[in-house]
Amino acid sequence: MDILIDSLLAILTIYLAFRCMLAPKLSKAVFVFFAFGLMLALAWIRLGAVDVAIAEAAIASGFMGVLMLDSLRDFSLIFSKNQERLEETASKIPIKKDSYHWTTALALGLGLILFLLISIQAIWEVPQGGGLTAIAEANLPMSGVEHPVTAVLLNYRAYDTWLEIGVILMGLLAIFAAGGLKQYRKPGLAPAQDPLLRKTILIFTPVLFLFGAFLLYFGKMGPGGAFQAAVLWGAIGILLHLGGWTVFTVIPRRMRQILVTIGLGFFMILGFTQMATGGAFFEYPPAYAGFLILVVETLAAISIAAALTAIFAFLTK
Amino acid sequence: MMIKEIFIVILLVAGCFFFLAGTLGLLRFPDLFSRLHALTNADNLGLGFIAAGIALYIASPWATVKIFFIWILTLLSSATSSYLIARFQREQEKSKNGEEE
Amino acid sequence: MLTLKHFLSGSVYDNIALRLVVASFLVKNVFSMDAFFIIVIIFLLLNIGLGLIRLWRGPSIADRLLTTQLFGTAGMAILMVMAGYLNDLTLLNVVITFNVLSIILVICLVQVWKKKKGEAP
Amino acid sequence: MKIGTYEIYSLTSAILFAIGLGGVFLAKHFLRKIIATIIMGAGVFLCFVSFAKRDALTFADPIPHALVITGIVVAVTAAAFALSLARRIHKLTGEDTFGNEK
Amino acid sequence: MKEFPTSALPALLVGLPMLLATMSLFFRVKGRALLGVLGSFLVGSLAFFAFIEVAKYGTIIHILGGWEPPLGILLRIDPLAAVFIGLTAIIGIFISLYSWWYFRARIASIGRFPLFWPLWFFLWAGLNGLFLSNDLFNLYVTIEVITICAVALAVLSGEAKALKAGLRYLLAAIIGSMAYLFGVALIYGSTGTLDLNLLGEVLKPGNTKTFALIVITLGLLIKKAAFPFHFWLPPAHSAALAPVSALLSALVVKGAFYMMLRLWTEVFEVSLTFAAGQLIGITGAAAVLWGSWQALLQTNFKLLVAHSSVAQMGYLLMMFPLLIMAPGQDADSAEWLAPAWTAGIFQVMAHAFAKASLFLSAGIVVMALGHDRIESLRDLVAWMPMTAMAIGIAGVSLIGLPPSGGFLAKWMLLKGVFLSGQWWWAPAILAGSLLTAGYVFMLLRLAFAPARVKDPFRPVPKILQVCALLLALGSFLIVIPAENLIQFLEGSKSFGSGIESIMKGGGYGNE
Repeated sequence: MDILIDSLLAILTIYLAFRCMLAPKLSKAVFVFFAFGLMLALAWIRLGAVDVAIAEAAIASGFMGVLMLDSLRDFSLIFSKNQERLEETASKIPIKKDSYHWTTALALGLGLILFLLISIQAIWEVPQGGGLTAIAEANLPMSGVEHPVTAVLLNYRAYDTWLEIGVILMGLLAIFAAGGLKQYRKPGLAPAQDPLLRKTILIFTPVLFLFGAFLLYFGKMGPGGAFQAAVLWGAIGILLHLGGWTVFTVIPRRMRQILVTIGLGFFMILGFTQMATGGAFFEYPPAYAGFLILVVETLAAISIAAALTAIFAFLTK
Repeated sequence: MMIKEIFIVILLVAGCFFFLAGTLGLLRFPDLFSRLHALTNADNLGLGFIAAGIALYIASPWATVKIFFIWILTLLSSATSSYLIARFQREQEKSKNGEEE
Repeated sequence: MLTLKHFLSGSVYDNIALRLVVASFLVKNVFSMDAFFIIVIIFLLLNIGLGLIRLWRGPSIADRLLTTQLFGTAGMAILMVMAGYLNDLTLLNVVITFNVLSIILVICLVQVWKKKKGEAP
Repeated sequence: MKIGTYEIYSLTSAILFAIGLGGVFLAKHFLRKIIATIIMGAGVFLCFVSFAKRDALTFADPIPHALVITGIVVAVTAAAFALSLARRIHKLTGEDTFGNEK
Repeated sequence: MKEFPTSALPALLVGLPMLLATMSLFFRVKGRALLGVLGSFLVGSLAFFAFIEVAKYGTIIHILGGWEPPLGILLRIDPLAAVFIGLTAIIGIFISLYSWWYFRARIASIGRFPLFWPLWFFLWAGLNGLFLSNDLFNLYVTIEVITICAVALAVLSGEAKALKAGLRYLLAAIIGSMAYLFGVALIYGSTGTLDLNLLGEVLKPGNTKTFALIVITLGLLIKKAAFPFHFWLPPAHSAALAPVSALLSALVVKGAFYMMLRLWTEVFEVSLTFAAGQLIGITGAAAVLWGSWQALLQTNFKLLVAHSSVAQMGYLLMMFPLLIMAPGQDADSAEWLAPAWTAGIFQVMAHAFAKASLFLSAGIVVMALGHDRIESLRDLVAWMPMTAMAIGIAGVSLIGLPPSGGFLAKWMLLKGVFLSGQWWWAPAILAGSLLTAGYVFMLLRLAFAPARVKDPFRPVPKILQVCALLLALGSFLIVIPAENLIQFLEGSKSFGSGIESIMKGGGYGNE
């Protein structure tokens, strides 16, 4: 019976991805993409990856959704050449349809189908590798946490996670580089006039914070952890920015810098300290492993949240 | 046991019914405001029924609290969001920029 | 037609008892909660599929956003039923994640898309 | 031939990857190209996690889950960067495709 | 992996640039530049120290977090990695010095260059991480670090042209890394490990592996701008600022090449057929011919140099067919492997030096003239003799005239080609050299030609010219320690190893 759910979900996912690429209008594509994100989150659940599902849910309906909606607005406007000034709301102007000469389309389509068939055959024949479940489980008591995914992320493969926290910081810098730093100082969105809107934002702020903190702490023993919490906390910043409280531009520069770098920096300094005392990079002393992982996760979540807020605040200018 | 299961079944079926009603409303009603009305009401009710059914099925106090929390939050957010969408649409229609594309 | 005689002879009780036995047999062996959950999940998924029509037709951006709200709610319902079906309480955390973030798209639409003509982007 | 959860999702992953790949090359609008890269990434991650499901013992293999979370973060950062570039180009020149240069 | 000495060096080589990048965020413009230059010397000396340690002890490893593979990640610095790290360090120091003066000279015009320093150090950390990595997924993370930093640096000028080129670069790179990751997923699914050393042992030939090899190779070919996928490189490299172009051309594209070399010789040895190598060789030869020809047609200096990068990267690809034995050949007795490897390594080094020098010179020219049209190079010799000399020397190395590093690389490649009997690569190599000579001499002829109209040359700091000249000289100087370097490299497991074709002896599938 399970197979019914799975196949329906798979068909919906594929259909949505396909429609997303073929939608004649950009706005359709974007909204179909949101639905695709939801289906994907359900697929993660079906595959038993609750951590990934939380991350996907947070990203698809949180961060990426907002960025996409915002960009959609941007792309349906027309800017005069070489001027950063809005000319008119171009909702009447159709977005160019993607059209190709039929020979090109046919050749590319055939190539893709060939690639697809080969890849399906390859995937079909993947031998049973066994994975690393057994080793991961055996070392779990020494890792300081009870949830294997958190153990992998923050202990066994902490190096990857460290680089990943770095990647978010680099992404922020990259977005600054693309946009020009000067823009950053412009005023943000107009403050929300609607009292209900303001109230809603203010109600949701503590809810998001508390649930993020819960996920962060719960990551020790179950699905959750730094990244999921970070997206929720980042959503606070995004919400506040949407409501006109430009938190990230208001706080002093030094504070901003500390917020954005503290996750990466603390993780790194912890690693260096361990090396100085004779351990390996990212090796935790077993007695404090659980505590240190929690601290690292908290600081990483703060940094990522700040970076996501900054990305959003910067992009909506 | 059986009585409980019957209750769960009834609650879930009711939830499904309301979801279907909401979706049909979304599809069949002529303009955004009536769609908004149909969808938000029916969906919240449907989610409430399903939540109640599942809470009954799981029967753990912590989960019940969570599910209740989910439902309250949904009520809050969907009420707000339907209000916001409606107001947004009205403003858009007022300024004649409403028709997209 | 039921008469007093039937009640006195007790045959009707037999009959009801028999019915109860049959019903409980059916519930226990043919009807299972898992199968029911799967049917509910599939129903809700099809519901989402129906909603896609509105997503496709539009016509305004608000309609599309409304449809994604429906998807969000139906997705939450599916996740809850799955939590019952898989007996995994951690799925409720996924539901809450969807829940607390569902409002953000609406607020984004309302705040970002309302920028008026001539306003600095 | 047994068809189970793993088989269905691993096939889905291959199809998603192909759709995304086609989309990046064939779609013209920047935003759609970026969405296509995300779909491609979704295919890859689905592939990873479906292997975790297949090789599950008492619990599913945690390594792919962790890798996928890392991968999603990296992919989203790259996508956000691409979005910012695309929007900046649109703002500066009004263009939303690469045009005929390619 | 127990037999190798453990040291903190590999972790420091990634950690230090990362720390410097994070620290530099807290400084303002001038402090960042100062920290950048000092930091580059610091990282450079660390790299030098690592080089010496490797020469002394051989391969050095660092087990991150104390978790052994396959569960954990292992950093490994072997002679091959040490050479790449050392190359990065030398070129990095020169480019840092150059950028300091370059940005000081241009600081008044545009105010966002302070981002150069943190991004460059993040890029450095990524490059070092890539060279040290011994884990398939970690390689993915490091190439993403490199990609994001490289694209961010490429769009630093903020012009629409650079942004467009950058977006195209980014999209191509994302496709490349996703294709790579797809292959990684398949490999993990079929073996349950990500560690390169373990993979080399447990990976069985089969459809899965072949497909994984294909997608990984395709992904890396996109990332290193091999022939059909080179479309993103020339605009991105030519539209960037001068020091950034130098970084991208000299170091970033080498990252994907290094990965490909590692994966082909250490992980996929038993899946490769002779035909696969030939295919890669053909794309390489096509890149050499097409890139050189395009370079000859360009009228802009930077575009010319960027197209020349496509061509020179093609030479690197022509090393791969030589590594794969034809059916019936034995990898142990193949005497062309050493020349082929030497050619590859020296081509990497010579091209890195020469191309960095050329891009830096292009930056000087742009700074002096305000544009980079080639016809304005007239009378360059009189105005900026050092830059003219740098262009000449670097150009000679690109052509492959003795006694340059480029000559050594091309000579060894030719030697390998003839020894292996795959003579059909020789015409492409020679034609590429001739075409290269064409565009280099075109540049030099203009540089020596008297100016018809005196374009106003603005004064350029001498130190910039010195940097470019020293880098150009570097492409000659690498020949001097060539013998020792080869000896040093032979300590690496993969250096000089060949790949036996699976056609031999009925294939490995029976095992």
